[in-house]
Amino acid sequence: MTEIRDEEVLATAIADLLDGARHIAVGMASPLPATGALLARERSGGAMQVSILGNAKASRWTNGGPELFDLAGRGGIDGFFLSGGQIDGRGNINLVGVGDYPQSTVRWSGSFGSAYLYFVVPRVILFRWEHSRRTLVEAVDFVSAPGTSEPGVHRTGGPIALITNLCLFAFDRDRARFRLQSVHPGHTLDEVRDNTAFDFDLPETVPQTPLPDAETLRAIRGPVAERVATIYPVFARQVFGAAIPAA
Amino acid sequence: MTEIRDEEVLATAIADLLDGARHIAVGMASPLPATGALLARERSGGAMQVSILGNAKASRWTNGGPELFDLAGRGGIDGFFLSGGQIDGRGNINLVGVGDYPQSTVRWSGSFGSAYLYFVVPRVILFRWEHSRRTLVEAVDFVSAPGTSEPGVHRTGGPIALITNLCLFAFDRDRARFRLQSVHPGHTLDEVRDNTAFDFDLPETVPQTPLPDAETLRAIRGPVAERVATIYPVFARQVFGAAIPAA
Amino acid sequence: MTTPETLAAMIPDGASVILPKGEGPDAPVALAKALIRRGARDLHLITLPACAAPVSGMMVDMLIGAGCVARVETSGVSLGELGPAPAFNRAVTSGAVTVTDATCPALYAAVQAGGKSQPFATLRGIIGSDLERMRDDWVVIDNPFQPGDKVVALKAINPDVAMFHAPMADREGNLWIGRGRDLLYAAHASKVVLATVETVVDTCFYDDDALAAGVLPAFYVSAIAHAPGASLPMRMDATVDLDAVRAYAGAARSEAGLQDWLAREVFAARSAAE
Amino acid sequence: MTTPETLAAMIPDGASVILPKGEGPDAPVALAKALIRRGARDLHLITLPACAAPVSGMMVDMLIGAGCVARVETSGVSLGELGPAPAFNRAVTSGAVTVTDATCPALYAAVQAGGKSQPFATLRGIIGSDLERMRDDWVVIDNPFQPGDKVVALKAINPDVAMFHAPMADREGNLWIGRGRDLLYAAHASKVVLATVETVVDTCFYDDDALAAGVLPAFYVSAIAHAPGASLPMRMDATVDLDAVRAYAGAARSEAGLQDWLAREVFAARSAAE
Repeated sequence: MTEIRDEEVLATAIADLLDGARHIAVGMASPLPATGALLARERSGGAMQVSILGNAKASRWTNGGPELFDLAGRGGIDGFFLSGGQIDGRGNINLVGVGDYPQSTVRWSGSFGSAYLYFVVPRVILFRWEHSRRTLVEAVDFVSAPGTSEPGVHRTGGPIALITNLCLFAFDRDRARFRLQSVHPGHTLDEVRDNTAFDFDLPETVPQTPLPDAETLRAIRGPVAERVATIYPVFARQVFGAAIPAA
Repeated sequence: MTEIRDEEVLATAIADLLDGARHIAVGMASPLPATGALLARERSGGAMQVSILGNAKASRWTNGGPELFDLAGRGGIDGFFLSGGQIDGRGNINLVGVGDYPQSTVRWSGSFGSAYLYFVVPRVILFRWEHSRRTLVEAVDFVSAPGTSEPGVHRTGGPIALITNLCLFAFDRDRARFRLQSVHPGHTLDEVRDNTAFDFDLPETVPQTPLPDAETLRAIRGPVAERVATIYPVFARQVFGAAIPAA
Repeated sequence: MTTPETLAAMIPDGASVILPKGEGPDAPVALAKALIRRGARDLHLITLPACAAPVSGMMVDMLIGAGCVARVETSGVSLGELGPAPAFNRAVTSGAVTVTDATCPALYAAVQAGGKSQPFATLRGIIGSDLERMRDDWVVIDNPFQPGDKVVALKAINPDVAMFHAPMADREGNLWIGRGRDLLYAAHASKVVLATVETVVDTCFYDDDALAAGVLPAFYVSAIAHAPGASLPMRMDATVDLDAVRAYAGAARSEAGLQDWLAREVFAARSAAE
Repeated sequence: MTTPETLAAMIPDGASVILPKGEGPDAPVALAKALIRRGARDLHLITLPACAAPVSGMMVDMLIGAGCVARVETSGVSLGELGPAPAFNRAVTSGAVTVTDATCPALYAAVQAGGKSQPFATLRGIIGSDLERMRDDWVVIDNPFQPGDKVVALKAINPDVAMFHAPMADREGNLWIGRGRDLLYAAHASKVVLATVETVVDTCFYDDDALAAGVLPAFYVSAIAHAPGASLPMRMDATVDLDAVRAYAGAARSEAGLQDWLAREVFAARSAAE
């Protein structure tokens, strides 16, 4: 077996978080979350529905763009991925920009469905590859979607975890705080501390993010890679290399 | 030219009321209103859209049952027909039943779309073949839809006329009263008076409902009859007889 | 794939059940008959928005006549061009069945709000009608953007069960419903979705862009029975065997006639087929 | 049938214009270029709900770069996998364009309310975000059926113009949009509906039940231009000439580069074609 890549470790962590879900949605241009979701689907024996947004061939919607949100509102989407130009220690995410809104000094694309899906999807996984004090901030400059809500606000969903290139955090909704769950192979707690601007909880000993076992690796490099290649060919060739036939 | 039938007179009166409309909807099982609407369409050179509800082949909806109501709400349906087990002198209609609701002594089928379309379709034509004190009452037992509304209630539509087997009334929205406009050939003002339980206004002289001219008759008996026959074959054979080929 | 009897067993007594209007061949007549045979009780029928075509009206009427129904929320029940629905009218005037009168766009709006999991929908119109006065799940509120402008808030509807007949299922359990999008609204709003289908094909509708536009995806559908003719006496070309409906209407004019009809057409017919 | 130039002439300065998200080949690029050539000003763009695919993002970006736009209401503008939309980001940070930030389901709900002519829609979520705090056309109200249960009321959106590219028109002017139902929502809500189409067929879509399910009826459509390739650089099979978008993105990194690109790809290209 060849060397295990970071992407394979993270995809496995994601699949673990999605175990038992019925229907996962993955946003546009999210190849690594999609890989994790498709691995979870493979493990479910195909019972899990994975809808890749922005790709008509990988989704089954027949009622236009509102359908994802309508279904999610009814509790029909168990897992989703969100990111943020900034993510803070209370789980707030900012997809809009840096500085004084509306005249941001840096402008990002926008909040997309976050301000709704974060409220109603039970397992939202925050995914932000770049782990730095620029991205993981003490308090976001603009709240696209809040990590937690006041009583009286309908809230059946929210973040369960934050995955970066360095580590995996779990989110504690009652305390509105992250707790470090594991550090990825090749990285250290100090690295995580140095690059995180928000305060977070620590377990007594910090485990390493588990490596995929042989069966998982076979699934990732076999049927999952094949499916990923039909949706994200560039990413698939990068990660799975020769295993993927040219399109 | 053969004898002019009552149905042809009424269809002509209906078409006159719909002159200049862009889109007319006709409810289920309404062959005579449909004939009038299709005559109006013929006169428009085909520019007018006529949607026959309950008949997939004669309507163009692609967003399910709500589409008619959505379009009507936006002012996109200019004309519609309503009826009533009871209709009163203020233009209120009752499609529910006689007696003390909910335990009516006589129950009808229900209010259908009346409680909305009556509010938003500018030209609603009330059509009730049976002209009697049982049907044209002083006050309805149950208001499925009111003839007029209080200020502050969004109301862009309402009744413009009431057509029966005896006569044509116009409706005055400001005064919430009917005014006799014409009596059909072969009938008299006394007949109308004797059979109407509500009070109505009278012109100084009561004209006869106009007979269709030759061109109108040609249209009715030609292209209109042909179209009606595809939707209401029994009615068409009854009214237009041998002119209509057997289905 | 299963049978109408199995689908009927999935609908508990007391369930709220939403039914299509039956302009096309979507009325689940065979499933209604299976419900009668299993002795269903206290159903709360919701018509989307009316069952006033000959076959859909007959389906509601026989369920009422068989004693399966406690309540009907509807904008209209009749046999369409064949006249009133006899058992419905009797049950409403006697008080045996409670009718909650609605108007078509209000039912659509409340079901669409249910499908979106929003707590209520708003609608113009209705105000000043006795429909509005009789209901506590419709209330008049102010448009928050224009005080004094009244609008009706309609509590969302989420039926326990949607049941209907569809033209086709594919090998993945997707249903092709074509332009019959009311079925999609009913399915989106309901907790359990049960369908009989005329045909099962060994393809996937999504492989054909034209077919894909008319699909209700499999993940909304709880169970499917392959039951050709399950919307009879409406045929798949939307024509109706009106004589069959006339025979029903004639029988149902009296309580005894209706019971005879049920014994013959619902109970005995099934035994003979077995 | 007419031309993109004629359609562009039907969109007045200051109009609110709703645009599709461009996941399929529905972004009306040729029409946007015609708007730039006619020197449109002060447009209020509304993306349904985002223009964040390479081609739809590029279309919005070039309209902004050409000075046609005063305001953008959106849940997201970017070039998708090719990164940020350069002119959009510049215009927002400089204040040259006002951005009204939204979230996808809120835009859908407000446009669907517009299509139903209801004064507002309601939506869960949003509460506690800065999106909600920044807008006076979104207000938090009580669910009238459960006091204390908060819900956001969103003012309905009725754009002046919907513009998009569709695969086919038939001889009656019906448009086939397949599963692309966002186009239908945009059309239902808008006062004027302008479409470019790839193909015109000499049949009627309603004669084929499969095609009929994916139609936007002619009576919603104000004008159609037969303009093959009008969604390029997205092709009708939904693949994208990413090099063309990369070339745009590279040029648009500077104001001067963008103006050169417009001169070459929008103004000169048209002159050459004439």
